[in-house]
Amino acid sequence: METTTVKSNFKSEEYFINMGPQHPATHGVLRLVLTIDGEIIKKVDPDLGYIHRSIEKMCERDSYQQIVHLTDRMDYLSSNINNEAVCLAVENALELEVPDRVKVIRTIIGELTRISSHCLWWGVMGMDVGALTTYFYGFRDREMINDIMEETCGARLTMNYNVPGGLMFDIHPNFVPRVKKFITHFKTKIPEFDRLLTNNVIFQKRTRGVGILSKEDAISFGASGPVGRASGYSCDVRKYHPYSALDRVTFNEALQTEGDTFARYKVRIQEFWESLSIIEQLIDNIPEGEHRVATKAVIKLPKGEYFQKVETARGELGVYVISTGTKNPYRFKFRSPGFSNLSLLNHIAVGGKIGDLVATMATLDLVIPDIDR
Amino acid sequence: MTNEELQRKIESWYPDPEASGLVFSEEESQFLNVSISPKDLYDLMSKLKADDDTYFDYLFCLTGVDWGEELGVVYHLESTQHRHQLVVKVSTPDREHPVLATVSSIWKTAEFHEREVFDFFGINFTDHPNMKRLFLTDEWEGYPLRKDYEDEINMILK
Amino acid sequence: MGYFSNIYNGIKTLLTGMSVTGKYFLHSRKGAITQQYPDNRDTLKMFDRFRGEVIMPHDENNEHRCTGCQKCEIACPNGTIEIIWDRGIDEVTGRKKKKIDQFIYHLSMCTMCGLCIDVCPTDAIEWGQNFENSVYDRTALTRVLNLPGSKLQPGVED
Amino acid sequence: MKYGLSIITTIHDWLYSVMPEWLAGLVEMILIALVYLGIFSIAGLFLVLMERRVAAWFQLRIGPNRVGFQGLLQTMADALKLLSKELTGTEKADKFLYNLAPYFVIITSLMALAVIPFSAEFHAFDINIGVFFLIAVSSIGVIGILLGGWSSNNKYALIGAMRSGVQTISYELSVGLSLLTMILLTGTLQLSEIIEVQKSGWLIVQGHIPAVIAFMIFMIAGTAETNRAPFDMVEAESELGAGFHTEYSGMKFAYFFLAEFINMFIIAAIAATVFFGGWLSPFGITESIPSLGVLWFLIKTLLLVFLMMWFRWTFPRLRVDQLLTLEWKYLLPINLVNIVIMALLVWGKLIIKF
Repeated sequence: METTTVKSNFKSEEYFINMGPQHPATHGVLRLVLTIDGEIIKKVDPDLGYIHRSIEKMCERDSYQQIVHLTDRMDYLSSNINNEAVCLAVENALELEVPDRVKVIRTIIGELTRISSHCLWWGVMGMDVGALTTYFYGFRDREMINDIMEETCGARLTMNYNVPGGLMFDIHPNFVPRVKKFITHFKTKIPEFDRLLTNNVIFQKRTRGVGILSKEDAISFGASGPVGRASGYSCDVRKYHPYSALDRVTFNEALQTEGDTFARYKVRIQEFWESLSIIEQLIDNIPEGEHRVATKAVIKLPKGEYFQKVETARGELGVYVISTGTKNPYRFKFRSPGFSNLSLLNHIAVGGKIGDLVATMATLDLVIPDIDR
Repeated sequence: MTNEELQRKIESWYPDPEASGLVFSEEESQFLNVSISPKDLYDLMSKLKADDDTYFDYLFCLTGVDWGEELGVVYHLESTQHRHQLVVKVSTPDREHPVLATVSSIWKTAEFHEREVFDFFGINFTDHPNMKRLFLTDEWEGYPLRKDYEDEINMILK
Repeated sequence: MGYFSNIYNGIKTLLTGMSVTGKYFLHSRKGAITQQYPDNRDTLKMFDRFRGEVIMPHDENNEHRCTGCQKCEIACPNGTIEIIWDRGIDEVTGRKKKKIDQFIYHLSMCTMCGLCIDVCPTDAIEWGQNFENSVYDRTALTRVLNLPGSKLQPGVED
Repeated sequence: MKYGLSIITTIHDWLYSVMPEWLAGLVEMILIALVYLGIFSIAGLFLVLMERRVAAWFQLRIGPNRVGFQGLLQTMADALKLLSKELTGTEKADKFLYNLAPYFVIITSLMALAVIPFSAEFHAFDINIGVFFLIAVSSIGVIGILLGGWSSNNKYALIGAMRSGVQTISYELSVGLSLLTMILLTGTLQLSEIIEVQKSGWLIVQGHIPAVIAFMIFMIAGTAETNRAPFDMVEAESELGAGFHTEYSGMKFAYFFLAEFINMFIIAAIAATVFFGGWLSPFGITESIPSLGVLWFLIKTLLLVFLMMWFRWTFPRLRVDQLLTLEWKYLLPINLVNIVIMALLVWGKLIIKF
């Protein structure tokens, strides 16, 4: 009899905790409703929409040139690649062949964007697991890319450099030397990243075996980008559906098989090298030529449906356009990588601790405007 | 599999294409489009996933579309093994209480995407594990991405 | 022995990490990557293409190049640009023609997409490199770009 | 020579000449308390500034350099700002405990500060159980943290407080045991005598290998005791927002904040006293000028404080279960073995003495 009373005295119950919309680890206005038993997570229920701007609805009212600049505001860390996706979709629909120069420049800038996005991610990843200094080292290198972008595109984050038919203006004369300088600089910094964070015993303990995602689940959840590739799921759009100048470069798809947080981390570090190698292959061979093909002032896509996939820093971005032949699209859908990657958070975070959830979220590399289009 | 092979394969599953509303089309699209009636949607989808020849294990896009008269959903499928792609379209004329079968038990990613479609188009997916608003607040009236949605305060038209 | 090798490796990686930060600590004097912003105001120069705000350059005769064709107004996704125009009498030809009265630019609505400058046929507007755009009153962000009494530069329309 | 001390003696004599003995004793105590309060706040503010500058240099930044010469008055300005801020709190907080908690934290650090020997003369409270007193007092602070977290009526604060309880109870063992290892060498708990013993070589030299191990364990456990990164489970800003002091604002928050830095100072001071000879100069180079003792003590302590800052700005944070694994599976067994080795060394007279 007495043992039962003791037991009832120590009754434990699950409780809810709101992580976000203002929380340092959610990197934006994402709200996670956590069901927690002590420190252990029982359920993660994302609540979205805090910065939803209904870009898809706005696209239905805008012309195709105007849509491009809206995509800057989706996944703002890989804005150039988003721009490229829309431009490619429009160009494919118009059956417009852009000059070689445009293709090469788009690819170089896309890879630079990827590096800069991963730099930010690396800094923030370190910060999420508690190593605050990484943030500044990541930003130092990102700053160089931002300067390159600013000199060529005029903006640091929301470039809007691509237009249907090519590039808004030609690259700046300083572009090539600056990129080369960045490559030599950054090649000495990635090993430093490894020494500071990757090899750190605490970091490895924090990330290895945490948030495991199997290959089957990765496919089923529509994981893409580094998240999918860390589970051994070969899903690089640059390999399977190459666009721009990606068919003329050789690179390895960064693949890991463990599927845990550390594998996702490794994939991104590996992608630093792959992106650098892609840029190196192209930077000396930018063909001469026009930077833009003239399009009509009012672009009308022929009636039909068009789908374009690109690989952003976060994964597979799909642009689905339904046109009825007018100057505005009938339906414009973005399949954003962050949205699918977020949907698997509940699956991989359950059973871990709060600290694990933070580390896992950091490697999912969520950008909230990308989810909340 | 090429598009023709896919078409033949799917046709072989449905001896009576009229009854299940099966229509193939490659016009105005880079993929093979399959239209199906709502009642056969789940059946077709599970076959597409389960069959070893088709094996569409990757649902890479799920789009709700307001076709004017009808409300529809477009599924973009890809097989990670065979690397072939397929588009499945389904639509329902009922604009008041549109109901479709969920595919979230086949592809887990559909769970979130269907909630998004429910949020913006009001299409209810039966047997969905968690059918509630995702982006908008629970008390939001109307479905913003429908063509007939009007909100004079928040929408700026040109 | 795994226990002790774990400890040894752990401490080794920790010390390697400390050597990285320690190196930067020693070079901290010249290694600072941050800018001392208000102090370096005089030397701080933006890149030529930097998109700070839209400006309309005027030459020494107080003449601009804007014909009032309103292409920028149409191209703008946000309604940032409003052109109030008039029909005036051309002094040379004596014919009636369109001329701008006020070129209104709402900086508060501008997303710096550059479509207006891209579309301008006469290069009447361009990017200004000013980046200190904060003001105390929101109305200060609405600007009239053409100076008072300014005219169209001759020869632009030909 | 003993200029500073002579003032104190003069005041002492004067006080006892003008008023009865009990009153003079009381006044003297109050005066000493005020002096220590001053040291406390100045040291706290200076340490905050030091942390910010050191962090900035690690992070390729410059750090606060606007207010006063090289930003020396920056933390003073921050403190003023915090003083003038409104004290907010949750509505359903347990008001009494909520207000009590910061004082718990701050009084324990003040008490611990009292027994720190800054130099041979500058030592307020030299009791014969000095080390024991330090360990005992420094673990009271966690009660303040637990109270603060519990009474805030905030789940993040509660999680932070619970983590703190678990952490302090565990790491208290290692702090105690590693100090105990060194007590074997000195044979006394009195801090002034511990330093006397080190006139024939600092303890970390005297005790060589086990002493170095004890020092490392002490630094790790000490960092954990003060709830600093990589053991900042309690605050863990990327997980819990601000942890146990989420709901505190204004001066109450500043108390927690200052106490954290003073605790860091205390841990470093204990390490400097026990392992590095306190106010003794290296190789006795300034033995003839005892007033430099304070300087040596501060240099040693601040170097150790810098080491703790270096930890903080380099390492990621541990997870809460790994924190306990580290303590119970690594530090504690090593510590126990280390004590035995040290005992054998002392018994076999294998210690190095000059």
